Amino acid sequence: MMIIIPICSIIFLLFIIFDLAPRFIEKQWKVFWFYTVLISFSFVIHILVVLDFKLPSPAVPIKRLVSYIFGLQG
Amino acid sequence: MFNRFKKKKSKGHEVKQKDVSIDYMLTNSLQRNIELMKEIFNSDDTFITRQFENMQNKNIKGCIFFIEGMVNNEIINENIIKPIVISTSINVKNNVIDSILQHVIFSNSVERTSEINKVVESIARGDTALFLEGSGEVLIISAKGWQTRAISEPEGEKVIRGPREGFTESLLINLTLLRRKLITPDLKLNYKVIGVKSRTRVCICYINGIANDKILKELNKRLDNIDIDGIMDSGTISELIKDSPLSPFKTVGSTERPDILAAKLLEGRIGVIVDGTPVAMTVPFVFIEYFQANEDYYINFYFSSISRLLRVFCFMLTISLPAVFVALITFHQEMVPTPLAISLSAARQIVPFPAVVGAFLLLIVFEILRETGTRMPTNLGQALGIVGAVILGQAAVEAKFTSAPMVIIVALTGISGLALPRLKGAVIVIRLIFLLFASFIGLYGFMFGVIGLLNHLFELRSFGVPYMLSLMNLDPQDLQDTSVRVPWMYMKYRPKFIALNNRIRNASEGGKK
Amino acid sequence: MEREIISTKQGTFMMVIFVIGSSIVLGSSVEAKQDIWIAIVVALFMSLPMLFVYSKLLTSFPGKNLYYILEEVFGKVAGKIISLLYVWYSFHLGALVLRNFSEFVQVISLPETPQTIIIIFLGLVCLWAAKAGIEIIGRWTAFIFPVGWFVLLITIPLSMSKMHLINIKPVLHNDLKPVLSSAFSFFTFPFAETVIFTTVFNTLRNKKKTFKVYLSGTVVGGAIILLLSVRNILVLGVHITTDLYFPSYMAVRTLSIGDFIQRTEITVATFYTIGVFIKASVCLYAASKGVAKILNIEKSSQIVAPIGFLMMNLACIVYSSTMEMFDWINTYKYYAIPFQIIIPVITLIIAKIKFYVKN
Amino acid sequence: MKHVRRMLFSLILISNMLLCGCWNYHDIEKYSLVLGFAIDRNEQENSYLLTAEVLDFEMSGKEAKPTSKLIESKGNSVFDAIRNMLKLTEKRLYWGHADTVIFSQDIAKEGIIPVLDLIFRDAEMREEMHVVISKEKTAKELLEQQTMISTLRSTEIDRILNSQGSLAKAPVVEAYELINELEGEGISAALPAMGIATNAGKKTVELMGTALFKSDKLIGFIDSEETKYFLFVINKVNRGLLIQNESPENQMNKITLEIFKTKTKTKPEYYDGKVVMDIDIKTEVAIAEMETSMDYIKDVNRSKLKKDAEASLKSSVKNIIKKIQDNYDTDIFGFGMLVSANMPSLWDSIGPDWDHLFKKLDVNVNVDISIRNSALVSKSIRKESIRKEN
Repeated sequence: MMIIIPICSIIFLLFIIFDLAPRFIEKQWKVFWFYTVLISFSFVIHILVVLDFKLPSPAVPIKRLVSYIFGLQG
Repeated sequence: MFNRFKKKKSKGHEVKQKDVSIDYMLTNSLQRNIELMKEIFNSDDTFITRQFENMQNKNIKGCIFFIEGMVNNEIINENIIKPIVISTSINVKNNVIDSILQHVIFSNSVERTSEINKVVESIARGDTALFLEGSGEVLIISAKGWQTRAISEPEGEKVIRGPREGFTESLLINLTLLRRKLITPDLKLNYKVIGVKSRTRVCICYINGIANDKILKELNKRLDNIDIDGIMDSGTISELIKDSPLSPFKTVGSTERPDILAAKLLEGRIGVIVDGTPVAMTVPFVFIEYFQANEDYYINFYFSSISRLLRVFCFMLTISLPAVFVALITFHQEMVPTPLAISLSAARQIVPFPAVVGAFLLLIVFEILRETGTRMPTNLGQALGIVGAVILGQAAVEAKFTSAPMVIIVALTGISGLALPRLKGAVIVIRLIFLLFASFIGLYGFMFGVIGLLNHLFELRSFGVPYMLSLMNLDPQDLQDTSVRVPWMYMKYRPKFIALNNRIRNASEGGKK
Repeated sequence: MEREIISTKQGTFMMVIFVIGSSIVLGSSVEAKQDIWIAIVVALFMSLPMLFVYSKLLTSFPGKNLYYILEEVFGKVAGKIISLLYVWYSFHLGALVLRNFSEFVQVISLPETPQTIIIIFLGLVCLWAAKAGIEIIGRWTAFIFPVGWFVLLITIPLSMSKMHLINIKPVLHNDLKPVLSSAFSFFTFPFAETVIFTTVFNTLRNKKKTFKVYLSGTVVGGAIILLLSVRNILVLGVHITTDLYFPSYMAVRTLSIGDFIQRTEITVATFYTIGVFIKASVCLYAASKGVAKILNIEKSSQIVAPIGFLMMNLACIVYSSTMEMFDWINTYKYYAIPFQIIIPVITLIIAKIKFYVKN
Repeated sequence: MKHVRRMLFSLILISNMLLCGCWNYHDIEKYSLVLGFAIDRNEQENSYLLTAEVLDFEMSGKEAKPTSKLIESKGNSVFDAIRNMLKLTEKRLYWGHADTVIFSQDIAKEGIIPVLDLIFRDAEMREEMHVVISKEKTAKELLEQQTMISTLRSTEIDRILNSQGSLAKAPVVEAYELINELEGEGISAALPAMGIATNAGKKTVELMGTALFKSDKLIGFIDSEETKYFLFVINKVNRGLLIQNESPENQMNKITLEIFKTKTKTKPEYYDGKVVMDIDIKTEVAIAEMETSMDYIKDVNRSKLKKDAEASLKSSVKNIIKKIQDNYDTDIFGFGMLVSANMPSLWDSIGPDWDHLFKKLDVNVNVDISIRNSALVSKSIRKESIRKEN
């Protein structure tokens, strides 16, 4: 499992270099900040997933919400 | 970052390459001029200077300059020197040079100039320059005459049925060959000179009214942007003008046959013929052209359709066979039918390498054999065959270095790769990438590889024309000339995107009753 | 940047592959049992009015996609909030599709490979396609469709000898309720999922044919799903079909003609891969279009990558087991109602009223 | 520019992949292919005994000749037994190519669902595996016998079952069909039974009719001749032979008819509160062998032959149905399923009572045999004396 971390890191790094850096150079700040925030967030989650952290799935609250609205059982 | 890197590089490169221009002026004195020329061409022993005088009027002195081997001696002797020396009718009163140009020299192409740069370049191109005493002007007389290769069938693109002539290294002969195929004033031929040192002449040819102006403009722009010292082959130019230069696929076509070039011009493509190379380029180049051969259009359409389908099949085979095989025997053993699984397992007992490594090594061995084969004198070929087949194939299996099925697979891969010689570079790369993906997550990796390949192909453009033209929109009109070729009487239109306005190419009804 | 244009044919094929994309292997609804074909037909008819709504939305605002329409109809702020909901929906759907595929691969053939790897690989090719734009996805589908179609359907005549007509009997004997419930499942997944195309089909070359594209795409896709479901039941029988997670895969697995044509299940896996790829790419494209619109970014291709990565993340964490994934299908059909029915209908009504008032 | 990125990106990705391990990568030679396996029950220890026939190679010179070896292991569940084999073998076993699974009678009597579950659930094992019941004491014995032609026991069993198409003496059932039968209402499973016989000096495996199940438990066997008529009822006969006595008195001279095409249509009918099964058998046959000198090619005789054959097939079919009804009381014919498919509302009322009803079910059998040809010969081979008599 651990081997995924370097793979992920390299993929992320590649995207940062070839996709994010041009935005910085072209001074597209909105895109740049949006990109930076999302990609760092994704990276953290990826690492956590690989390290087997139990992350809460968004499916669970949605399920609860849906069952609450439609009055479903469980 | 890459952008920045490139920008920096271009800054450092800002000083364009410059031709070393000569800051001399021609004078009226012949002696001075001769010295001048000798200085320009100093330490060039092939530079010949020949001085002479008129028999009667010793005042008419002249001197010709040419480069040994690039001129036709007979023309110089008979049509330049002899008339000037023995002529009696030179009018000295008027301008000598006019008189000589009009009454003395027997040559179809004579030009007057006083620019020394032009004189020097003409001499370098094989023309002869005539200097006269008392004149600041020079006559440049065309007396080119060097040895060229005879027109023969190109080795790389042989046909069974079809014209046997191929381009040679001489631009003019090539243009003649092309012109003879298309006798129309709409055939336009524009010269360009590329290469700061080589000064290579390049001819852009297209048919006015069929070719797409946008593509023509783009091509001109890209050719003008080339800034290189010398062009030895059209391959260099094609790499400099192609779209997405790092793609393994060509986006500039090449051919050695005038009939192919003419046919492509008729489809609306634009040709580029380069002096000194027998290989002409055509743009735009789309993917399906890899699978089209000129012979397809000359022979029966059933047969040519079958050969096309075979070529497509070979392409698929050659890029995917090792990957699929490795994926099957290492990831998806259940998909192999049981008897086959048993024999594969039997063949692979005590083979030391894992299947992927074996496949890699064998593929590399095959490429080595192919490479040596192309670079080797033909009479050594037999020895190569023996080494390749017997020693590397049979003995390797017997010694349990590799398994027999793997040898079969790699051989099949290699052979089907040879069916498409023009695709060879791309095929090697794709095959290896697929193999890697397959060895990573089996057939799913292979499928992702195929998806990636198709993504790349669909994304590619050649001079603004989608690379997968006529394969990306299931239009019966487009599909007529792709993996099959329909009979000529149904091929009524030129391809979309390439020929924009004048699309009807054939209105004949065929032999229908 | 050039405006992206897709032809009618490409649009139709994209829709067909989108519809059959993940339904081809997932045994989505089991309640109807042998009447599943009725459920599918009913679902198709149920989806017709919705298709009309979607295409009407697009044709009332030619050249504009859903996000523009929402802003125009609901105003800047409310429009952006609703757009955000759609961004979430397509984003979430894309993640679910990725996850379904990785579950499939893990269960069927690569039990030891971590799902993360499969999601990353598939996610990257989807990202590539979505970044390259809808034109490329359109060309892709038009190219692959004839081949896929052939491969997919050839298995039906080949498995004819294993079919037993008795498996589909009795017709409609059980209550109508489970059939309708199944039909509703089929309506939300996959037919009305085509709501996502309202963010894409502003690129159609022939705007007038939007409804035709919607209709033919969904009907052809529905017909293929119908054929395959009936094939599964006829070959495997009701009990096994409802027991299995991936009935199509199993049905093709039993196919064997002589000793030569056998173990052909890879065809199903192949087509599933293609379907998932197209579906996830379209979802990703739609999501990034929405984000670009909300944040007023000009080129949506610039922000495809981070959204794609986030989508892969969500796919990794969205379920903790295969069982949970199949449980979710029951929730999904309610979850999708606002996106698929409520918001489009309201939007269309308000748009029409506004239009009327204006004139 | 785009492509620069793409290329670099894929190159780096690839080099990465080279460095890391590949999770599911297993070379084919690192596996031992399992060709078939037998499951026995060990009563004392309350455990399963699994015997697997695995592919092995005899290296003779540079060629590897496939042979097979048996591996036994015990476990508390079938999967446990499979995994316990790793204690014994150097190589991992691969179950994706197993064609045959043999159950012992003990297991069949206790119920086969527990063992069948693994075959169905496991992704590696294939659902179209053939299921066989051992008529011997243990299932393992079948794998221990000598082979007739091939060197692999399980493969041979698989081939025997596959060739039943032209013999029609055993029902061929694949695992997934079996599950359908076990789960379905109004049908019981019937599986091929195999035992050991001595043949040409070799002790070898032979097909021995059908094992009958009620629910998932074995309750008895019928022999291969009866099996043929059972297959007639369930419309699973492709080719096969019908052997006809010339006349009831003359048991010596037989006429062999080869079946070319046969189709059975079974339809439940409901009269006055009673379910009646109408079985229509339509068969095309050819005369394959005649031990008699009667000229059956002649019109009159031919129709007599047809009638005789129809009558005897009809009675045989009736007999087997009767036998099953009386002795075993298990609906292996799937009559109940037919009722539930064609008359669903009736089934709702009688379904729960079907076990009881089946026993007393009336059956109408209609047989229609058409004689298509008489192979290469147009007459019977006759002695001179008889010809004179005629």
